[in-house]
This record gives sequence, C-alpha cells and structure tokens, in this order.
Amino acid sequence: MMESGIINILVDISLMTLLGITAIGIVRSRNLFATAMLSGIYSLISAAVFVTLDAVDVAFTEAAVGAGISTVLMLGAMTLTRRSEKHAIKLHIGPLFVTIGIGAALIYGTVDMPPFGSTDAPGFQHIVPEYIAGSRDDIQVPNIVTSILASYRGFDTLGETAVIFAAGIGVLFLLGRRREDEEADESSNSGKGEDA
Amino acid sequence: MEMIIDLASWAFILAGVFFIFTGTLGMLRLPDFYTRLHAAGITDTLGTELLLIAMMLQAGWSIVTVKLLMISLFIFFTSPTATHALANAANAVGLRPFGVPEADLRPKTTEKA
Amino acid sequence: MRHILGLGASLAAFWMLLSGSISLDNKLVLGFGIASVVLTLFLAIRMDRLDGFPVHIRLSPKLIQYWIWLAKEIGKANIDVAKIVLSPNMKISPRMVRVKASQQTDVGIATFANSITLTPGTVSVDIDDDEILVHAITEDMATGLIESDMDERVTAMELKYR
Amino acid sequence: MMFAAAAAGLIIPMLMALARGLIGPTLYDRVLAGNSFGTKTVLLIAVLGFIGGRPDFLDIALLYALMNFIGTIAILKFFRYRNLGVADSADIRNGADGKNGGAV
Repeated sequence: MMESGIINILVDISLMTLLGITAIGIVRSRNLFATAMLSGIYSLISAAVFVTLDAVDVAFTEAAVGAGISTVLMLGAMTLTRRSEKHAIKLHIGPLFVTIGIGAALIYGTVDMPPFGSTDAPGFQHIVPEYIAGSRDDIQVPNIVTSILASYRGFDTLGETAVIFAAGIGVLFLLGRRREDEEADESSNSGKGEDA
Repeated sequence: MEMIIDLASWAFILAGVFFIFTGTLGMLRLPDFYTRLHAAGITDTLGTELLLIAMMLQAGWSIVTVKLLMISLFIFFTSPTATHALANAANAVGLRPFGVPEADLRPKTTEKA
Repeated sequence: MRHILGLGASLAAFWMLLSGSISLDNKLVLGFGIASVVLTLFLAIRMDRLDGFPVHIRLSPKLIQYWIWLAKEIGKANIDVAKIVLSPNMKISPRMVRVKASQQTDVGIATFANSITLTPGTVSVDIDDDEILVHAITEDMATGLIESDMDERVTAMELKYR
Repeated sequence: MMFAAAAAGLIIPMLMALARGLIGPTLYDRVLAGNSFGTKTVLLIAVLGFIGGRPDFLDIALLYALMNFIGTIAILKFFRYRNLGVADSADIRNGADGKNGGAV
C-alpha cells in the first residue's frame, strides 16, 4: 500500500504539471480555437485528477460538462466573434501581486488542514460513516456514489443533475437529424447568419 | 500460473506503451496534418488495444473485463470514424497534403462539393 | 420486429453490466432499468423511421474470420509505420489514390472505409459513389492497398448478411 | 508496479500530444491532438483504477470514450458546416476558411 501511495503522488505531480502547462498555453495563445481546444484538454486532465482524489462523481460531471458541453458552447460563441484576439495582453503588476498574495494566503491556510487521506479529518468524522453504513438499507441502490449524490445530498446535487440533463439534451441536438422539409428553410437561414 | 499472467501483462503493457509512445512521437515529428493522422492511428489501434488486453489479463474473469472489452470495442469502432471525419473535413476545406504529387490531386477531389 | 427484440435484449444486458445489479428484489432500481431500456428502444425506433435505413449486424463466422484477418493486417501496418516514425530520416512519400469500392450497401462501404482507416499508413479521406479517396503515407502503402484483397473480402462478407 | 509503468508510459505521450495541441499549426492538428489526448486519458483513468485497486472507475473511462468521440465529431461538424445542424453544399464552399485559422 505504501508503494501505491508513492505512485499516486508521482501521478498527481505529473498531472498537475500537465494542468500548469495547459493553463499557460491557454493564457498565452492568441488563437481562440486553440484556446477552446486546450480548455477541453484542461477539463480532461482535471477530471483525471478528480479520479486520483477518489471524487468519482465530480469527475463524471467534469467529463460531461467540461470536456463536452463547454467546448461546444465556446465554439458556438466563436461563430459570433473573430478567430483571434486583437490585443496582446500587457503585464499588469498590481493584479499580479494581488494574485500572488491570495495564493500565498491559501497555501498558508492548507498548513492547518488534516493530512490528506487521514481518517481523523472532520469530513470523515461527521456523517460520512453513517452514509456509507446506511446506504444499502436506506436507499437500496447498489452504487454508493449514486445513493449519496442523488438521495442524501439530493438538493445539493439538483443543480448538477440539471446540468447533466442539459448536457444530454445537447447531445441529442448534436446527433439528431432534421426532417427534410425543415432542411430547406434552415439552410437559407444559416447562409444569412454567416454573412453577419 | 499467476506468474505467467503477470509476465504476459508486462509484455503487453510494454508493447502497448511502446506503440503509444511511437504514435505520439510521430504526431510530433511528421511534417503535415495528413501524415500525422497515420501516426495517431498507431496509438489508437495497436497501443490502446494492447494496453487494454494487459488490463483484462490482470482483471481476470470479472465484470471489469467485460467493461474493458466494451471500452476496447468502442475505441476500435469510433477511432477510424473520427479519423475519417478529420481527414474528410480537412480535405473539404482544401487543406493541401504535404509532398503529394500534383497528379494525385485531380480536380475531381475538390469539386465534390 | 426481431431487430427490436434483439436490441432490447442487448440494451438490458448492457444496463445490468453498468448497474451491477441483477437481483430481482429491488423493484425500484429494476423499474428504472426497464424504463431506460424502453425509452432507448422508443428513440431507436423513431430514429430508424427518420433515417430510413436500420442497420442489422449479425455475428457470422465470416465476420469473425474477417476481423482476425484485419487484426493481422493492422499489426503488420502498425509495425511498418512505427519503423518509419522511429527511423532518423523519416522516408515518407505521401500519395493520394482512389480505390474502387465494389460493395453494394452503405454498411459495406462504411466497413471497407473503416478498415482502410484502421490500418495505419492509409486513411480514407473522401467517399464518392464507388470510389474511396485514400491518403497513404508511403508509395508502397498505396500500391499495397490497391493490390490487397481487402475490397473482395469486405464484399464477400457483405453479401452474407445483407 | 506494472501499472505505474503504464501510467508513466501514458503521461509522457500526453505531454507530447499537448505539445502538438499548443503548436498547431492548423486547427485540424489541434483537434487531432485533442482526440488523441482524450484516448490517452481514457486509458490513464482505467490504469489509475487498477493502481488504486478500484477498477470500478472503468465506468468513467467508458463515459470518457463516448464523450471524446461525440466531442470530436461535434467540433468537426461545426467547422465543416459552420453550424451544428444540417449540412448543405453552400456551407461547405463558403466555410472554406479553416486553413487560415492556424497561426498562433
């Protein structure tokens, strides 16, 4: 088990490095399509990070929303604008210091946090053991993630559920075919939209 | 018996990682988009399947193996579709392939639209 | 009708696989499973009507034989392309060639084009009525594809399950 | 141990695919890099499940494989036809500015 801990740390470090490189790429790129594509890649990596943290539900949502819907939304937004940014970003000293300050404060805050994976952490002391012990009898759903998300934390998850539902509808729209009679007037509309 | 399976898994993993690496290296080295498609094909077909077979060997006869089989079948069917869609889209907007003799680019190709 | 029943059965099997629940005593979960199968079936029937060509694929010995042959071809082609990529001076000579597709059905042509793309070194770029435009990474790959009997194999298999 | 090797053998190619996504130069190169990156992420998630001793994570890998495919097709459909709906020949001819979208 010790060995797998070290492996996990190494995997985490490499994934974080990938995240950092992608983020810098997004900031540096002037090409909007590259930005859209890279942010899709960013979601893919961060979902892999969520998996290493055992946050399977978040990874699920990240996959559906981050890599799927938000990329498509960005592409949709791109049709309304030009392909690349006009001005290069200037370096603003003030905001840089503010960001560094906040980042330092946040890192300082993590010093007081219980060690990662510790069973004494408040998060595991409270109600989680009850959830895990009671899930089978209370909800009778074999998948414990489903029972915690959709029942114990039902209201909490309502927003996520709505988003996933919207993602599903979006996929239906993408893959759906229009009927022949709608096709004719639709193509003339899209032609107009392109000139604008 | 367990040792044989472990050895076989090692062999499949190393072979899979080798092909994934080679394919991605090709994506970096090759000169243009169309040739890079071929390199990406190495990753998608042989590399992926070998790695998934290694995982199936480790999982043994269980539901995990069935799921891995689903993933491998899905990638097997979708990756050529995605590759074709990419090549087709690039061709439709007239992206010129590198190093292809002019004689091969007959006008029939571009007039398809 | 047989098509719909087969689809329903495979969907039910898939649901059981993903949910990991085969026990019959949990009525609610089982109900959800049945509901999702029925909903998907309804969507599939509706899409068939809109698309106009339901695709029936049956596992025949011929199909499995073809897959084994294809797997061998994929392996060979992979090693060829890997050699090109790893050699210090990548000897490539890209070509665009047109390959005759003698299949009758859409499914047959799609199978052929997919097989071309699956073997690294050749990618199907465009499909006319009976010709497939193929990008090959070397001249050898292009001539190799034209001379190979992949087309006949797909056609032979296609007639089997049309 | 063997899956650690597999994870390392996946993360390095992921970095290389990311480099291709950053360099471009055409948008098709970027889509290809994104698709290839997605395939590797699917494999990495499956491998991570084995490292952590919880192969249940395969459900997510399966979902990813689906999303990756649908995403790629959606992006291509978008760039080929300039909308996510239906194709017509005028769009194919007019939407042919894709090759200019390259240089970063």
